[in-house]
Amino acid sequence: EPQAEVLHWWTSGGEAKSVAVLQQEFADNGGTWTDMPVAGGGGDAAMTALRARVLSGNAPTAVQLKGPAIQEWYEEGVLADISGVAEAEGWGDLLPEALAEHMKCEGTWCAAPVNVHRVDWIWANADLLEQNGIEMPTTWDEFNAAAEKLQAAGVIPLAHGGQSWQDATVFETVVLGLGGPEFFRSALIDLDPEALGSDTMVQVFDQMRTMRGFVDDNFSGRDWNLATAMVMNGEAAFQIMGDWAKGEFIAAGKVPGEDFLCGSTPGDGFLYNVDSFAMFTVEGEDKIAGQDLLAKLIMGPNFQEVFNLNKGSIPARTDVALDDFDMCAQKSSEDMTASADSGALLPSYAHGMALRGAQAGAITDVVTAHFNSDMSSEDAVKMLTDAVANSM
Amino acid sequence: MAPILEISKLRKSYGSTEILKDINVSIDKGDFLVLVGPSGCGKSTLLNCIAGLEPITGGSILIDGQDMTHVSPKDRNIAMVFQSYALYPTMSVAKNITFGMKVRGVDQATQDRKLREVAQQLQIEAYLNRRPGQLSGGQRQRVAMGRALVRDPKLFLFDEPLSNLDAKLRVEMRSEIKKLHHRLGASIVYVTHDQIEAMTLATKIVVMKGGVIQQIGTPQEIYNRPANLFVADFMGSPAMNLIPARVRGTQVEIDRPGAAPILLSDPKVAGLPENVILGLRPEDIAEAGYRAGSDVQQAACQIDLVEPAGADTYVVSTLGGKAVTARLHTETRAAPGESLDLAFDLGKVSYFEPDSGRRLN
Amino acid sequence: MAPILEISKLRKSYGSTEILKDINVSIDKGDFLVLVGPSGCGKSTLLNCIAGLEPITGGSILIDGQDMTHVSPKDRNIAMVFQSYALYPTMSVAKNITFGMKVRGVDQATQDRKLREVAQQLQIEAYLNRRPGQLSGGQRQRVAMGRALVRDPKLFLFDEPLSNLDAKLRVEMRSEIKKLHHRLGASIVYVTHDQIEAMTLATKIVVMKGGVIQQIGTPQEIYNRPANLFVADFMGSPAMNLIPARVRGTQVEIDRPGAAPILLSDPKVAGLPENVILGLRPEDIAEAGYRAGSDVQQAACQIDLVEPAGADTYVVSTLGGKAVTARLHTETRAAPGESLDLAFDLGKVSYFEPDSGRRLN
Amino acid sequence: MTDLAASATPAARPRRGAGRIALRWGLYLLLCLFALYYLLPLFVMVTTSLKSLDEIRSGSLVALPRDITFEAWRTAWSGACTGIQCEGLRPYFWNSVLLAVPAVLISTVVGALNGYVVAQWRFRGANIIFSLMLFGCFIPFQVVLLPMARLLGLMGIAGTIPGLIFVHVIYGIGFTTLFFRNYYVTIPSELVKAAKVDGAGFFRIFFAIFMPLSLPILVVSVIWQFTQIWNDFLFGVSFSSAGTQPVTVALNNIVNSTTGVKAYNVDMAAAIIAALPTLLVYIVAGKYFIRGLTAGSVKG
Amino acid sequence: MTKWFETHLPKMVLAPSFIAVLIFVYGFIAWTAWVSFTRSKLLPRYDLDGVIQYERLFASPRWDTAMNNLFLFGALFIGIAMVLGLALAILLDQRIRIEGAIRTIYLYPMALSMIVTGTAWKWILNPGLGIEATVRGWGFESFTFDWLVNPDFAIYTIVLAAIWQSSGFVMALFLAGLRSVDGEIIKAAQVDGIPTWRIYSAIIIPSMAPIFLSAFIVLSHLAIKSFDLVIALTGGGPGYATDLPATYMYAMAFSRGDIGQAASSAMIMMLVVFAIVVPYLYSELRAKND
Ligand SMILES: Nc1ncnc2c1ncn2[C@@H]1O[C@H](COP(=O)(O)OP(=O)(O)OP(=O)(O)O)[C@@H](O)[C@H]1O
Ligand SMILES: Nc1ncnc2c1ncn2[C@@H]1O[C@H](COP(=O)(O)OP(=O)(O)OP(=O)(O)O)[C@@H](O)[C@H]1O
Ligand SMILES: [Mg+2]
Ligand SMILES: [Mg+2]
Repeated sequence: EPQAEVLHWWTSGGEAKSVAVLQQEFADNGGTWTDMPVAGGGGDAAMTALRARVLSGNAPTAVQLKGPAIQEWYEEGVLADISGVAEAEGWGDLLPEALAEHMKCEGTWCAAPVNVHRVDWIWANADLLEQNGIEMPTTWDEFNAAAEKLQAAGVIPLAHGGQSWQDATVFETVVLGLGGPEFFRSALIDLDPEALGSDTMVQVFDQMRTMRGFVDDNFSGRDWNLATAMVMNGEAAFQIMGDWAKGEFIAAGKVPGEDFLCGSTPGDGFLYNVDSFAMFTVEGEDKIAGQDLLAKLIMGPNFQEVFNLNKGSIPARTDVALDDFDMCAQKSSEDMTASADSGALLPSYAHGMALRGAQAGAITDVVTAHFNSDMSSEDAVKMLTDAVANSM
Repeated sequence: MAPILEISKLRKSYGSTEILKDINVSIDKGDFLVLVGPSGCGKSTLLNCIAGLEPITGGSILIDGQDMTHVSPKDRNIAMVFQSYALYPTMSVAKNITFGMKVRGVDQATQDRKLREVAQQLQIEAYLNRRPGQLSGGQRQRVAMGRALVRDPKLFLFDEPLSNLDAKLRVEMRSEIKKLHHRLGASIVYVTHDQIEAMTLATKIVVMKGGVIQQIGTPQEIYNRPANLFVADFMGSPAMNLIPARVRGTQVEIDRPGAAPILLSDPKVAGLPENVILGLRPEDIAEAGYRAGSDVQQAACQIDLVEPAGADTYVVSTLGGKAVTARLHTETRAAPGESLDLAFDLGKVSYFEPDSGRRLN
Repeated sequence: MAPILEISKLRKSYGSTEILKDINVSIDKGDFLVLVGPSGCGKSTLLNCIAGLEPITGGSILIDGQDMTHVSPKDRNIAMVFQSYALYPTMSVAKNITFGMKVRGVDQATQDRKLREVAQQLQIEAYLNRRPGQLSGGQRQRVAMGRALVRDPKLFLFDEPLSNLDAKLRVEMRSEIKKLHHRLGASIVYVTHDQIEAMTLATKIVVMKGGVIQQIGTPQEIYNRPANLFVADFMGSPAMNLIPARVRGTQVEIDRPGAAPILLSDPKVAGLPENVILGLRPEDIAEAGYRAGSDVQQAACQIDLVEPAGADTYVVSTLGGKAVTARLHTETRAAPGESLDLAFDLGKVSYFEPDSGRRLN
Repeated sequence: MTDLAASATPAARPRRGAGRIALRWGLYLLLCLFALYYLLPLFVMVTTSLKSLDEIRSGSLVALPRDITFEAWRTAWSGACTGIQCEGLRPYFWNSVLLAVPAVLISTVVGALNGYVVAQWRFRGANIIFSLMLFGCFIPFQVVLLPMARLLGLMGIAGTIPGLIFVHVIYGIGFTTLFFRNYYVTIPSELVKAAKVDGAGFFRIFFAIFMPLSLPILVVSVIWQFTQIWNDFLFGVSFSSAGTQPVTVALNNIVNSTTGVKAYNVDMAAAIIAALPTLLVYIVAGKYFIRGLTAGSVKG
Repeated sequence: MTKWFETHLPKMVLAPSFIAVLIFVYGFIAWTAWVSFTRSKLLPRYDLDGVIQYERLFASPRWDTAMNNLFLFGALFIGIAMVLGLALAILLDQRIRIEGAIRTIYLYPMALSMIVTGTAWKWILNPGLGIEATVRGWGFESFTFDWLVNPDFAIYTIVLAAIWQSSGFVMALFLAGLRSVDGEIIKAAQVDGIPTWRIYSAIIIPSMAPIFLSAFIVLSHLAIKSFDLVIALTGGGPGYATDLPATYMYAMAFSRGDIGQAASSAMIMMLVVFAIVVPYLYSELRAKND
């Protein structure tokens, strides 16, 4: 009988409901599911628990993991190989190339993807834009102009929460928008010192400084969903946030296109954030059976659809019909396909898809330090190159 | 001049047990009041009340004419030596002694001088840097004394301050206290169990029993004219002989075994009730021929016991059914079982009522 | 039979100060050893060492023939009364007293019986349910006594157990202790400052000074034949007169003011060095005519001071440059400034070497 | 005993007269001001837990609830979802109890014994050992997580409640030892001496003499340990597995939902529920702060 | 045999704790020291690689901030909490009628996990929601209290909340100490004419020196390990303005998978503790030894 103890940090609202779907399917297939949710800190707490359990020789069967962390854990020699399932199910064909790479460790499959979040979204309050005669901006200059107009009208232009990962989210969209996909790749994926120290990067920080002016003074420590609520309630006009923000709008009964607008942040490209499950090496037939079953179910079309409907993201596998999804999701899916072809489908650094923790953290430290002080852009760039070099 | 300390109708209870009952005492400036009484009779409690350390249940305490009921201990301007010493455990001996002065802002030079003075008086110079925990019992007691002696308060309260000192030191300390009293004209309330201390130091003695004052008077009054049986019995060592006797006109009749009752004539007994207790101190009963005077009368007594005690010899005889002790010189020829003529000094005699214990003459 | 307690070459230091120096004492079963000495001389420390409460620095302690160095206090089978009482603050008086028995597994009935007995002896029946904090000083001390008296140990150690009791109670307690000693044949080491206690209780007295034993002997030996000037001076109250004198053959010459030196003849002085200190107790100097005997010699002395003290009168004269006290009967006609014939009982005299203080005869 | 308590206070005498009264009132005023400072967050939490979500969004933070609802409390206790289970705090609550009670008892007893040894049965090196134990208080818990996990795995108690108890006891005894040692050094050594002569041994003296004297510090130690253990999150999340998670982990799960509408009222109610046992311990234990136990034991 | 047992009983009682401390504290410190010289990432590795981690640590501006914060926060927090705790204990010691209630009120913040009280504090300190908004609501339009969002002042909000949480416990500790002082000694001081405050400052407090040691250790422990508090109140922000070594270390070890770096920061933390606590400990235990 398949057994699975699942460590994850999807504890609330839609996420929990989606996990429940998975659990139900697991049970229907004769498995026993033990839930081990650890919320908080964007998975930090769960990672803490994970480390302790791996070291004590008591690893959970499946763990929510993503990005290069999967490969890092693999290098520690504690991940199980699920190539058997993957190949049987033909995952290679179902996933976009870029995504599939994230699920593989030295050629073998070691994780199962759940969804694709797009990070470079800009959300807007439709009424406010209309009242002030503003279109969704397509360049950062347009954005700045619109923001100034809104500010003059007494509206907070940008809803933002003062957590470093939110600063990083805005930062990476600006990098993508001002520098383009190539620059993004060399700066935030390859960590090319030249790109990091370039003038473009100075401009990026200038834009960050400008945007700091569009944020109200109470942003510090604000949760992202509170910022979303500000847009919803008409206190603020825009928010730059991944498509999980849509879940908030929907949950509040807002309709995309009518109450709120979604658009990609200025510039080309698509920043993705893929959630996935990794399987850890465990003892016992029933657990291994559980891992296989779980992997299969996660990539199953039913789960992919139901889960992503709840979560606001789009399915990882490309063959799921998107009829039930809203317009934002459909746009996201189209953009993904287009970007994948143009090579502009990029992993989000802010959400741990592009870089290992140490490097991503080093960049974030600089970004948030700059955003929360009156540091000059030149100093920030200098700091950035130093920090990245130091984090190697 | 108002008395320095005036206690009236003082009552003090712990819970439902009344410890002090209707205490009335007053002392004038320069008085040396000694409190005596059996263990547990409330002496320390009375001092605590005077110091303001225990809330009083009733009555009033006036110091220097001022009602002290709502005055806190620190404002009463008294110095006290505690029976339990109560030294500050973290301070050195020197600091224990000078701390009070320091707090009052006495300048350093004066502090040093006083400390030296007192340390010398008390013979504790060698220990000034020790902590109380490193001292012997007697040394601690002297430090406790020192703490009081450096002060110049309205009133000193001493609670058995010499009990842990050896005889020699005690004599020396006694004379230090006496000097202090004379030099400063200090007013002192002093608790002691030592009769000699009481007799030699006091200008006034208060005898207490069970929270009630039995007698107040000068040492001579207390010793020579005890107000009741309790005081008569309590003060003096060996104690006063208390002999049941019958009054026959102006004569007193005392039973003795194996012979007719002794008849002593004393004009003072005229008018006293028939049954009395006759009190006479051992030193007022001498061997016939060794004591002269108009009031001295003799009678032959059967000697039960002869106790040589260094400087004196005590002999015990049974009179009025009680063992009666007489203090004789060392060369006495008294021998147990024989009869001896004893001389009773009736000038010193006290009469008490057997039931109430009240003094009759 | 081995002595019950044998202390040899005992040394004890706190840090670098040596408190006890080469102590050698032994007592037999049934002995009553009284330790006396000035405050701070190391008496309590010695008791603590015997009890095993302080590690010793050198030497050995044997109880009942067994070396105690590595035996813990609880296995030494001793009972001790602490100078500072050390009552258990959270336990009632009754529990304080029975704790030791309970620990040793004495059955409840015996505990109750002993508790009742002791409480009665000590007159503390009324307080059995109180906490120590609710007792007077004397009551606490009696509880501390009680804690020892219920036990039946090899050895009792008492550290000034009666210092806070009134004279009456002290006499009673003294006799209780004496009874205990006789009844049980108990072996006792007893520290006291009270000379009478020492003299009446002891079978053996140890006089200490500064951590060194000065003399060990029976009370009579200590009193009559002090081993050195310190003991002579320390024991007895008022103290022994120590009069500088010169030996002239078989005569002793003592200076007196305004007259030729007194010459007393004493065959004992033959062979003594020229300068000696002559020791004579006040009671051995009497008014001429009041003391007879072959060794009594008279001399006229100038009287400086007359102090009537109840039962006696003390007169002070200057002899050999020192104030010398004589104890006279109360009817003496001595008056300050006049000359009086005093009788010196040379049978009781002690001679000391002025420098070393050593006894010479 | 209350009598003693009153009489030994420095300000024991009733003070009257205008100045005294003013002083007294000033004292009470000061105490109440501080009480306000301490109560403010609790006030916010309690009122929030009694409001509906709508009211929270619209109203002021410090306003009293318009209509009181206990819905949030019910949800927090038995309805709130963490992950896929919607059982509230209830099951985890018992895990915490099973964990905290033995851990507090063991660490307190061990600490009391250690403190007793170090304070009253000095042997050579005792102070060094004590210092080493003290310094152990400072080891950052993050440091111990990984090696501890390994050792727990080796000992076979990883992911179990006994394992958690073990961890808490190990890192608690430094503090309990500290508390007791520092309290016991102020107790006169004459008491130990007297008891030794009375024939009592090591444990007897401890239980009969020291334990009754220890009430105030026992209270402090229990309060500290109970709070630390009950509120611990890091060990709880690291060394538990599904089914043995303590209440703080559940609370964290309820509070830290990364998506969805934040139910502040439930969060607050959950927090208060999670803190109730600790509060209870404080109230009950607080009674045992009694004064003056050593009065009258020793002269000087 | 039994004799041996008895004389060594105290040591035997202490032994298990001592061994546990040796293994679980000093063993682990040694382990950490070792790991700090490696390039451990997600999980510890054991091949030594020089002092690279320390170089990285000292090159990190964030670590600088964290250490500066630690000293500022530690000094303020320990200082104020001690003084306040002692003051409250003394005030409460004045025969207060409602002592029980007030004591519990002062103490309760300890009971609440910072995970949530942090939220309440966040609200109260938030300029748009809490005190500032309320006071402005009363008509004082220019009132500002925006420490929480001001990078230069945010650390003081941490101090404020930390004191709020811990001073009650310090009070309890001191109260226990105050209540172990012998009443006779206080009486003696009163009669000696010592004013109440001097009785406290010169007699009672010195005799509580060991209790101060306890309080100091507890507070330093809290200061050094303050973690929940920062996470809940500011999340280390704005920026990383309120980072402390403990949060830095946690971030390195568990969010960033940089265990080598975390180990080196832990070692520095412990060195700091060592430098501060050991001299204090030495003087404190020394004084008791005479
Ligand atoms: N812990 C200690 N450290 C240093 N010296 C000490 C310590 N305890 C006692 N002493 C010293 O040792 C000497 C002897 O003390 P001990 O208590 O034995 O005297 P004692 O003869 O009992 O005196 P008393 O009659 O006054 O009680 C004293 O001078 C005392 O100051
Ligand atoms: N806190 C208390 N509660 C109840 N009774 C007490 C308390 N303190 C003292 N007593 C009782 O009050 C009585 C008087 O005590 P106090 O200390 O005044 O006696 P004392 O005359 O000084 O005796 P001693 O000569 O023994 O020192 C005693 O019987 C004692 O038991
Ligand atoms: Mg008394
Ligand atoms: Mg002594």
